[in-house]
Amino acid sequence: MSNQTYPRKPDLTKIRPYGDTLDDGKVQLSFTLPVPAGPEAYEAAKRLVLMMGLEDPSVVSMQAVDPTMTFFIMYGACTKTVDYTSIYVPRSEFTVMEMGEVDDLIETEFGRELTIVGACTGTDAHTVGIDAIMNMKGFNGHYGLERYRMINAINMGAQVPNEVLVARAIEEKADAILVSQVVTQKNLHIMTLTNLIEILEAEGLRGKMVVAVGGPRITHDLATELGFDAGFSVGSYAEDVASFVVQELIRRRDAQ
Amino acid sequence: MSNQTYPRKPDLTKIRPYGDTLDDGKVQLSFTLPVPAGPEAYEAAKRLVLMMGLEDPSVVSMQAVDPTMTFFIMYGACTKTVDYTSIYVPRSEFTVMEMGEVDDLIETEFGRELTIVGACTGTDAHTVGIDAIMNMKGFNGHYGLERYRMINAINMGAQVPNEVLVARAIEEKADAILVSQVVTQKNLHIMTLTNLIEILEAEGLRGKMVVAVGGPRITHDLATELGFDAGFSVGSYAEDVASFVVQELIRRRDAQ
Amino acid sequence: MQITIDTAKVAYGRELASRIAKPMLDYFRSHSTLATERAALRLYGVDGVDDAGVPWPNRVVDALAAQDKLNRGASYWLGHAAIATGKSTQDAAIALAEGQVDLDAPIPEREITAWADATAERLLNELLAKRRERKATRDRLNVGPKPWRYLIVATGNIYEDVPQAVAAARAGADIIAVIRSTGQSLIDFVPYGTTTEGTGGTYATGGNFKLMREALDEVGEELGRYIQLTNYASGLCMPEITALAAQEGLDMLLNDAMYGILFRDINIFRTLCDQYFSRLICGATDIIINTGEDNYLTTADAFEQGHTVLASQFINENFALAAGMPPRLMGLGHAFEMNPRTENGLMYEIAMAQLVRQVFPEAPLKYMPPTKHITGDIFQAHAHNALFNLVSVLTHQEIHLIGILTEAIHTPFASDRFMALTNTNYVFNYAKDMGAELDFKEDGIVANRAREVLDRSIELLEEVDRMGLVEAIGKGVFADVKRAPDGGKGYHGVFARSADYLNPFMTRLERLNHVEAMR
Amino acid sequence: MQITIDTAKVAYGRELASRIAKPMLDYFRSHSTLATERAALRLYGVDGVDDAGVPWPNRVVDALAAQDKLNRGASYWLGHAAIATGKSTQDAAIALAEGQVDLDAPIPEREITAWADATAERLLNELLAKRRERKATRDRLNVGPKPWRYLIVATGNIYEDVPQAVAAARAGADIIAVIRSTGQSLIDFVPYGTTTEGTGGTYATGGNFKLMREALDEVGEELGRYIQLTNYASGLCMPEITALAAQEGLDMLLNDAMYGILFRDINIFRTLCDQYFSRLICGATDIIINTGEDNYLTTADAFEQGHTVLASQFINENFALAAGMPPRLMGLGHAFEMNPRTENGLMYEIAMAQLVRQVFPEAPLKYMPPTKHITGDIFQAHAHNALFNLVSVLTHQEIHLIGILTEAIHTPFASDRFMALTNTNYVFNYAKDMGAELDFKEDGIVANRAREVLDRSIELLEEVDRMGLVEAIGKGVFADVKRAPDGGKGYHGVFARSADYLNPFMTRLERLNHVEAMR
Ligand code: B12
Ligand code: B12
Ligand SMILES: Cc1ncc(COP(=O)(O)O)c(C=O)c1O
Ligand SMILES: Cc1ncc(COP(=O)(O)O)c(C=O)c1O
Repeated sequence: MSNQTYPRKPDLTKIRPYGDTLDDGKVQLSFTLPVPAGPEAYEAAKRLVLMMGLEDPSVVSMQAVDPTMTFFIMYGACTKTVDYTSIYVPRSEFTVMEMGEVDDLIETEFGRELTIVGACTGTDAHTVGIDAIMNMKGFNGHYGLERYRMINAINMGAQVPNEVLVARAIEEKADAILVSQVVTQKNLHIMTLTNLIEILEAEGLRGKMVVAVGGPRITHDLATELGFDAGFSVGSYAEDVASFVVQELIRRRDAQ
Repeated sequence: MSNQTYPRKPDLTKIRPYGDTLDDGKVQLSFTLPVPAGPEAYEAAKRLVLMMGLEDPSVVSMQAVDPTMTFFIMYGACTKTVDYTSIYVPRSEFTVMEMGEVDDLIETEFGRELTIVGACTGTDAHTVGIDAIMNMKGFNGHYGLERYRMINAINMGAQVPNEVLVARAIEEKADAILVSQVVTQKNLHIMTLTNLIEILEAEGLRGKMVVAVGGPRITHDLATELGFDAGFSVGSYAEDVASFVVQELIRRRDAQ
Repeated sequence: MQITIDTAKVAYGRELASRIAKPMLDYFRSHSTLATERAALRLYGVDGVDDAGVPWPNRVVDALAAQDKLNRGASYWLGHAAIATGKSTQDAAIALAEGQVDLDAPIPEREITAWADATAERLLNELLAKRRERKATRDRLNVGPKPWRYLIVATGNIYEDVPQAVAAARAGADIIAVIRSTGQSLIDFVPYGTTTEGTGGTYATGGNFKLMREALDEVGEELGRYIQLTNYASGLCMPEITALAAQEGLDMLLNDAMYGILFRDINIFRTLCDQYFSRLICGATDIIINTGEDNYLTTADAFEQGHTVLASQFINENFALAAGMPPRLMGLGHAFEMNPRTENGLMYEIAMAQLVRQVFPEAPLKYMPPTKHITGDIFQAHAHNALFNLVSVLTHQEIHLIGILTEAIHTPFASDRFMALTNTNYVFNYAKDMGAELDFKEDGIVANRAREVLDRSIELLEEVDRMGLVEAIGKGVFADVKRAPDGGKGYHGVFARSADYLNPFMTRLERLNHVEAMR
Repeated sequence: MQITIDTAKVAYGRELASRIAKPMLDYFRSHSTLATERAALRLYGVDGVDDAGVPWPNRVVDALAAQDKLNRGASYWLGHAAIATGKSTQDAAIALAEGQVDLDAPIPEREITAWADATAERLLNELLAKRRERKATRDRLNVGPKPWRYLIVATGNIYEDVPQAVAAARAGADIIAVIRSTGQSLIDFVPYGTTTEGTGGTYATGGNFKLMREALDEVGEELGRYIQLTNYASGLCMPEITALAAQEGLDMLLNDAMYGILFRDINIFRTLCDQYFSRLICGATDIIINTGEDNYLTTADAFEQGHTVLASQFINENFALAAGMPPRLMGLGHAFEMNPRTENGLMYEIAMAQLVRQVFPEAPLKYMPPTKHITGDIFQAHAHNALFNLVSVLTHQEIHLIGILTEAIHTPFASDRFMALTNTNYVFNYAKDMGAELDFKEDGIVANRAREVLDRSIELLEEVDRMGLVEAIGKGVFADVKRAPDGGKGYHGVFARSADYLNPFMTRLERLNHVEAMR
């Protein structure tokens, strides 16, 4: 009954969400409106979704959270498309190496231990992320920086004021600073991170040390925008940042 | 530290989604893009959500469904608002009465049993909805039409062709026809429902019988648009449609 | 887990079921149907459609029926045509359909029988060899551990179904079911080729089966895990679809006359006859059947009517035994359909699942997820499915239909399937061995419920035995649905076999499955 | 459900814990802290802030510290000031803070003591009367059945928190917790009034407590169900917040020095001293404390370190007993934090939850939902939470912190709470009585795991007993976190009491709670 070729391929210059048919545009949404549940609320929800450029908005669930608020679950078909081929996301240019390779590279290139100071800064008390990167035992079976033969890893823990971190980095003649930021509410992390870069610049240290940041809501994009050399997120391990730091230090040395 | 008045009230002419702060606009979305998971897919998802008019799009989960598809869960802040005060949703104008009241009303107003023929039409095989309305035992403790003293309820079951339904309605001199539509894929229900109205009009019966439709994806709006007198959805019971039918029949009689 | 139940009662239930099935067995051994004859033709290799898209098996059978020749069996006339025309089977069939064969031409019956027999033997051996080959692949690659993760694809378009099925397999599915297009069970022919325009599902056709089978074989090799394929054989074309499934390498089939009767209003006699031939094929070609008792609980209340499921399983088991199927091929169906607002509902679900497990210890039970009480609240549906997953792994169910969070909304999106699998994989692993070391109080809610369901199912079987199956169905005993013996679709297609009726495939399958010995 | 555990081992664990706590008890009965003194002032009714927003209790205590007068106790000097100025307590305190009181003025010690004693007696009686009144309301309206549904609000703005808390109560919450603003535990004063600009939570202040309490009382009357209110008293202001909570009618408090030490880097001696006074207040005013052992499993692995939770609970129980608290006020904390990919993880979770249940049969256990392994996949989080809910109801936990599907993303939206409650309500009802009739094999995975955790916790307590609690914490025995005895925040605020130290509230509370008798 059909002569269709198999399988169908998406047009990458115009990608759309995919429900069960290519380009059907299907999107699921949920939100609360501050009005009582009822036909008018139902209609309001549909209009809102229409305004988002979704066709055939369909309310699949309307529940009263309380007499003044209504929770909606909806579906709609997105009419917008994205040109995937035009997207270029800059990445930190480095190759991920294993622990042994990193150590060997440090040894041959620098012939000395690198010092890396790390902390979870500001009022942020989440240590698990920075510990996962720095502590001996590491995370998910990936050893942390303390385990690296050629890295002197100093983990200052959490709630570390930027000033204290920078002072320590100076004292230890650090090659790199690593910070972790987990709490992002009210953009707390942006403030803390921006402040660190300002301090480093004021001290004339920004060019001298590699500075990287990580956390579940950090992207490489955001990090570089804020003046960091790299950003790391969920699923990164010690070898990622170690590889980056060494290769960046080599690059900078060679550039001189 | 604050002089805010309590509690804050939404501006009903400009309602927006409510996450945890009035007018924060927070919306949750999920969808799949037909591209491999990675930084470009991440960026594509953000751009798409931006195009929907949502600010601060944030990818909270990006998972590879398989090497060619990526599933996203996102949040964003909706900048659009809806004027809730301007929304007028037409409803079928009737008062919901209890079974006894309906029976009494039929008795005083018509002095005879009303005949109502019902079916789940077309290829749709879902009987539970129409049974909930028509069968003796009803649904969720609400008796069905068969139980009504003054209603002669004829439930033809499911998969009933429109022609067969109409023939039966003529034969029984029905006062009303009730149809149920559950399967809505590829707008099957629209086709089946439109066809019924066409048949009724061709037979010159449209004005003579009250015709209502129900089903989980039916709205009163849609029903009237398709030429029905009313539409019923999730959460309706026999007394709803019975009240409507009687009151509509009275209205029509009085209008003559 | 083990609940103390009276094994004598279970044995008594089986005895009642065999008494109930008996009159039907006699009936469908003396009757045949349009679909059964078409299935025989398909087994002979008759395939394809005419210019109007009508399948040749239909054309042949309809032509024979028009000439009142069908009660001798289509196989007989195919033999006649083959000898008369000297053409290939397919061309002989076409000639037969086109009225180009003189049915009164004097061809010795022995010659026809010989041709029909020999051809059936050769083709059946070829089919069984192909099935053995498939079994070897299955053994080599291995199927995943049980409960098997069963996922549906249902886009309506086989070309969309395939990549989605492959994605599901990669995410952990063990079984792929391609849901049929709405209403296919009511059409009295099997569409041909690959199809793209189904509603609510994709047409079951030989071409679609082949395409999906190839894709799953390929991804199975990639994954080092054999992916089973299933489809729907209930409805007016039950034995034909079974024949196609056997030919195209399917591993399972939804196959249940009771489902067709109750939920599709298919005539009782028609579909029970068809089911007999269909199950003969399944038994010989190692196809696991899935029965549809789970559906009862989508119309009737799961708490009130749980026992009707068990009673029907007893009957269904007996119909499968009558076709010589071993218990290991009986995917008896049941479901997790208790109202989520039921106090202690989880305990009743465990009781039911464990009871069925103990009553049918060898059957690869098919366990359906919650559907009826799933609403558009997809989040809550996911929580609901988590408990379903838990009960399945605790009570050692085998064919686990994965609950989909958008059940109340649409046939699943690729992402819905992905999320549902994530949920299932989590629970199956997180509670892997829990069933083995858990027990319930001897006189508690769970144990008492299991015993109550067993007792009530026995009572029901006694009642059905008293009035007869056909009358019981007429009274709405199962799923609150009533069906008249002469009502429903397809009754016109049932006919009495003549004394010289010929169907060599049936005869051989009966022999292979040791059905003769059982009479 | 009942797991066979050796009760002699449990008794031995308690004995070890009391040996471990002993040296600390002696320490904090001879020391006081800035916060303890401020709390005493608050109990005397000193409240409000100066023009710069600094609370008067801080101003008074800082002034006394600056003059090196604090080791006699702020209560003493407050008495001195009240008599010297003849003003109201509040005005006397202000005068004291402003340096307007001559501390060397010759006022007979007996007169001061008498004032301090009599005032404390009157105010304490008033406070206890208010608490009795509240208890009467609670008894009249009734709290919901256990496990109690505990939900957090955390907008940062009390005016947003209130309607959200009310909505949560209407949807079924039994307990409302207002999460504090990030970092409040590290500020050495309690902000004043109602506040709108917290991050990650809303400041704990007397004004905010009052506003929320009123709203919950109101909705409680509407619903005919008493809604409990809780907040956080760990951190540098532990006893002060406790005083405010008692005054403003809170029902529970997160209160755990161990949490402060390990997760907030608060000095060991500081917070243990503070905790003593804090728990004296809780014991007398019927406030259920919640301890924070659950947090250990957010840093350390739940499978590896489950025993550290139990060991710490033994110690925490002992510290509560030392302040005269009855077991019914000890909301010992633990959590469902096993990696969801752990094979049979659910069995380990059941083992742990049931073990804690059996070791502390009278304690209103606080059970934390999965948090650490929750990811941005909110759907999967909901499934994960469903199993958490199940374990809670099976093992009869009491203070059930409802797992939120957006745990990895943001503090909960109104809708997140609604969905989480829907999930919880479903599971609690669906498995209501299942715990009562379920049992696990004597030598199975569950029973063995429970016994293993008990054994390892005893070994750990033995080790801590050998080296002493302070040194054990220094070695990182709990939650993989190491803290030095002289490190951490607030150490400067600890001082030795002088021989003539006066704190009539403490003395009276010790008497009320029968602490003296226990020495
Ligand atoms: C554990 C936990 C805690 C523990 C922290 C214990 C500890 N010592 O760390 C405790 C209980 C103390 C806690 C307290 C609070 N928490 Co908390 N917590 C969490 C939780 C459950 C898990 C975080 C975690 O450990 N993840 C595991 C680690 C391994 O992942 P990760 O941090 O992302 O790290 C990985 C990568 O991001 C990356 N990475 C991270 N840092 C770095 C640095 C570098 C250099 C590199 C290269 C890589 C890297 O590598 C790591 C490994 O792959 C999350 C919720 C969740 N499920 O995510 C909430 C969460 C982070 N907490 C939250 C909040 C609000 C708080 C509080 C402020 C609540 C309050 N008001 O009291 C408090 C106070 C904390 C404070 N002042 O900062 C919010 C944050 C919301 C937001 N986005 O702003 C969350 C999301 C919970 C929620 N929904 O409310 N929390
Ligand atoms: C039960 C069920 C079945 C049973 C039906 C049994 C029977 N005899 O009815 C069986 C198993 C047979 C079945 C089969 C199929 N089903 Co079905 N089924 C469902 C299920 C699980 C529940 C429906 C139900 O009974 N709801 C309970 C009743 C009481 O609710 P209701 O119909 O909404 O009725 C209420 C109101 O809507 C209203 N109402 C309804 N009708 C009327 C009429 C009037 C006049 C009035 C006043 C009010 C009214 O009042 C009722 C009471 O309040 C839904 C999923 C779900 N959870 O919703 C899928 C669902 C409806 N099925 C679906 C599909 C696709 C099928 C199949 C086509 C699948 C296939 N390809 O094989 C088949 C074939 C059916 C066909 N040809 O129509 C889809 C439909 C998708 C869509 N939107 O198009 C659903 C949503 C599942 C899914 N996600 O795929 N199904
Ligand atoms: C046994 C059985 N056969 C067939 C089907 C599919 O139905 P149809 O193809 O008739 O829509 C089902 C659906 O649940 C079933 O359970
Ligand atoms: C015992 C205890 N106290 C206090 C808190 C809150 O911490 P803070 O207010 O220090 O952020 C927690 C959080 O989990 C806790 O468990």
